[in-house]
Amino acid sequence: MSEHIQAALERPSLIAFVVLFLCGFFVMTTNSNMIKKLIGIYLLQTSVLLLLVTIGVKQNAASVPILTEKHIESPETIAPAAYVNPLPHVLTLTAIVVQVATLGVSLALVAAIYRKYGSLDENEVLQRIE
Amino acid sequence: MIEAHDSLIVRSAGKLLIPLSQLFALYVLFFGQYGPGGGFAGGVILGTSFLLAVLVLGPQAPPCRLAHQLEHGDGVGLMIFVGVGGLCLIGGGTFLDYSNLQIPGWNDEERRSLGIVLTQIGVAADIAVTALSIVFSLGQHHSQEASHE
Amino acid sequence: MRDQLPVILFLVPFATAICLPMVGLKAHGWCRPMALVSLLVMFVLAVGNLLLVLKHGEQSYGFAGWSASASPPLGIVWVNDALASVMMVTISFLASLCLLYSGPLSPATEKPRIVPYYALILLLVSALTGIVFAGDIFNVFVFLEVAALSAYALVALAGGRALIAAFRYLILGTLGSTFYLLGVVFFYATTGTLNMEDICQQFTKNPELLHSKAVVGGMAFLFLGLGIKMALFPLHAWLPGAYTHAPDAISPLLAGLMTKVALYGCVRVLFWGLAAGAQTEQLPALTLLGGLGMVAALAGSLLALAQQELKRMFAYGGISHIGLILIGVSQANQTAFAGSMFYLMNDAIMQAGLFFIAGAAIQHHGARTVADLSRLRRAPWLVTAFIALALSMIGIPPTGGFFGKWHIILGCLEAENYLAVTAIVVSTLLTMAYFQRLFLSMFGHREVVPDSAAGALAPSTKLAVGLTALLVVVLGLCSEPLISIFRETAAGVGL
Amino acid sequence: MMDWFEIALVILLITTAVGVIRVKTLISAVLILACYSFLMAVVWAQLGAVDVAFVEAVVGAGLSTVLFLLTLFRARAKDTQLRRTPTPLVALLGLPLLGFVLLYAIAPLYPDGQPLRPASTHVADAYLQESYKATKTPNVVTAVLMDYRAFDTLIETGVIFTAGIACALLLRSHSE
Repeated sequence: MSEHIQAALERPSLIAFVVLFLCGFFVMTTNSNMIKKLIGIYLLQTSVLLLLVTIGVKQNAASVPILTEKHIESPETIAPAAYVNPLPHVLTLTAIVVQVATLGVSLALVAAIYRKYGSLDENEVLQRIE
Repeated sequence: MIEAHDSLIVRSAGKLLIPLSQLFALYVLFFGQYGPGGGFAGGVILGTSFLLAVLVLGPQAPPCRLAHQLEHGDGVGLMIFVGVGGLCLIGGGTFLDYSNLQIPGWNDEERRSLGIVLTQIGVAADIAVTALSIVFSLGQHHSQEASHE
Repeated sequence: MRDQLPVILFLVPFATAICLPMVGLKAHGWCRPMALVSLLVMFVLAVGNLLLVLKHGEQSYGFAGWSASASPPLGIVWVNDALASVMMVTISFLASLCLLYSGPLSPATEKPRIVPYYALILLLVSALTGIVFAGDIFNVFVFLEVAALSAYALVALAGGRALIAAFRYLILGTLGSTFYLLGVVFFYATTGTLNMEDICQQFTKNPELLHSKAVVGGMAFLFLGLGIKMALFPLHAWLPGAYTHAPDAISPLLAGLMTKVALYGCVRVLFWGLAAGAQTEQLPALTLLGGLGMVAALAGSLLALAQQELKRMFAYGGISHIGLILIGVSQANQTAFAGSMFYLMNDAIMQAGLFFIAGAAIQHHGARTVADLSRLRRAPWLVTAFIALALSMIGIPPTGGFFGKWHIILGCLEAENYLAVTAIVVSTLLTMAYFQRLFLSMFGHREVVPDSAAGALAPSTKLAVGLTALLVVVLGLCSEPLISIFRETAAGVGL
Repeated sequence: MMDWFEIALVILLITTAVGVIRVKTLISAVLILACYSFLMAVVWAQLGAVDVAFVEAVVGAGLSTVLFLLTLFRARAKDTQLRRTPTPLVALLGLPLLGFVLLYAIAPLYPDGQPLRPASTHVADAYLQESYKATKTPNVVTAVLMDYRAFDTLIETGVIFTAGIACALLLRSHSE
């Protein structure tokens, strides 16, 4: 058991991913307030992105994926271990902007629902429909 | 629409901050090739600087009127992006293959780096306009609520 | 030009959608014809693409100049094979038909709504094109997101109850997308690449990777996400509300295409990405999917039996057919695969046709529930089309539905999976039961209440309804060439 | 080698997430979420993802908080109070199962576990080594984002365009 904890402390953001994922899922399923559900989805998506970037982290202090002057003159001497893996960053950039776009549409939908039914709570709105 | 802020401090600080943040947005956009930043971040900073203008300076100020005209230019950023991608088709290359841009005298690397800069401008334009348009849609809805409250 | 065809197919609706806001500022009238022309051009190109692919065989298209066949494929790759081009023909045909059908009853009447309405429909169609061709699992995620966002807004257009249905659709859809992204992350962590073909090579190179915990977890999340997107039975809660309350012009488009393309994406990841065809004994996932398919087939038709509203009943019918197709896909042999792909194509057309009829019934005769279906008796055009589609939904010989189901049953017998055969037969009986209920209320003894609203059907509605009914029968008659195309694709993927 | 700075950041992150759940009014929940996003930006930067940290801070914390507050400013005060709702069965049943599957799936991702390192060796090395030769941009993330996977970014901009159009469709029913 102790080597599990040792491994967990070795890479804390993986544990953070699990905790944040469960927090987001909990918020989404237990709250009937629509804005709170959107906050839950926001937490959920951010935690998945945290896992995505943590996978790209390399062991020995690999630096930011921007090539240094030395490597620019002689591109063939670039050792991949010197830099962090850039691909998860690309995917995370795309996913963050998708996340905000979805948030924009859902907030517009919540605003339309609030304007028509005057409540942010899903159960209340359902009662007002009947 | 969202009304102007009445306190003097906020308005004068806004007047100072808006050109600064727009300049910073352009810097981030074009520095994206050599350091952190790029189309996404630069576009949002540009969009929020116009939003600050609308919030702080009130509807008559020039940046605010510009923001309203910008709001209708929905597809411009994507047109730039698809245009650059489409131009690469002409030389017989695949879609978005910048090394196929028919620029005489440039080798493949320079064409690709030019392609990257152009597409970043497209992305930044699209995000800035969409951020403004979403905020105005939400904001416009806000004024109706106030009107018939 | 020939090998640029997939991108041009994608660009036609996408570029039109981009130009619409600019055009719409000045000339609102131009939006609808522009959208219709772009979809018809897309349909013609799709047919051309199908003929070219049948002649020259499969072709993969590498974007941004990075060759698709490099050892680690660096760029994004599209795969343009027979299955994808047949799906493309179906999607572009149904999309243009839906746009034609939605002319008279389009909900976007106010000026500021016309541009976004047509732009979103075109974006939805171009996103579905992206999923059909995609060879890169992260690319499928981004396309799913575009399709989902436009679907939420289009469903919410009808206002009132549709807003709540759209919000529930949005919450579950975003949850599905996030689970799909989590699956992609795990696959990337274990194989190091995002290209489906490359993942397939990694898994065939060292098969024990398939048993590593990360891949099993990744598969679970990926198929959970896609399960929500294709409304597989336990995860289908969003679909009935969304399709029933969606505007009548949009329901056929969503019902015909959204869940079917999500199922298509699931098949592509399963057989092209995980090489499930080649090493079936190692993948218990197929048997699990088969089980879920059986449950969905039975529960869908059972729930459809209990419905009062017409559109809700057809929505549950769609859910049961998704289960049926999943049974066929998970038998992992050529006949079942070919049958299920043929059935997928047919089901898209059937669902769109049924929602055309439901929309026309509501618009022209106010016939919303099963009880007041007798009003349709004075619309012979709707009734004949309804009978043809009903035959195909149940699976009676001359129609395409029968041949699809027949090949799936043959495949199940080939795989000695008798439980699946009984599930299919029982779900067929249940489908027959709820259609019998519909026929009873339509031709039953109730006298026809004369209502004045029964205006003549618009020509475009007649065309849409008639064409789908006719096509279902024609597909049934000439099902042999299509089935052989799907058999070759199945053979190609190692089934 | 345990990086205490990273552990401290992660603990802070989880406390803000729990804070967002426990807080009673919506507006404070949104503001704590903004603080959560800024902390997430610091975590990205600490993990070496500078581009992502930049975008997260600007887009994640800046824009989404503006959108949340715009939606909330129109709600009357009584609507932004939150009532404690009983936890439904889905949460009680789903959470432990989901937590187990998550822990089960991330077990092999630990560096010292089985040699599961292909994530950073297969395609990523090719990007690092060849991206400068091909595109002359030192920032490898921008090179991959805008050139190798340019089609992803095009569809990504398409998502933003769709969001803008969808909001216009949903909210602008009356002619301006």
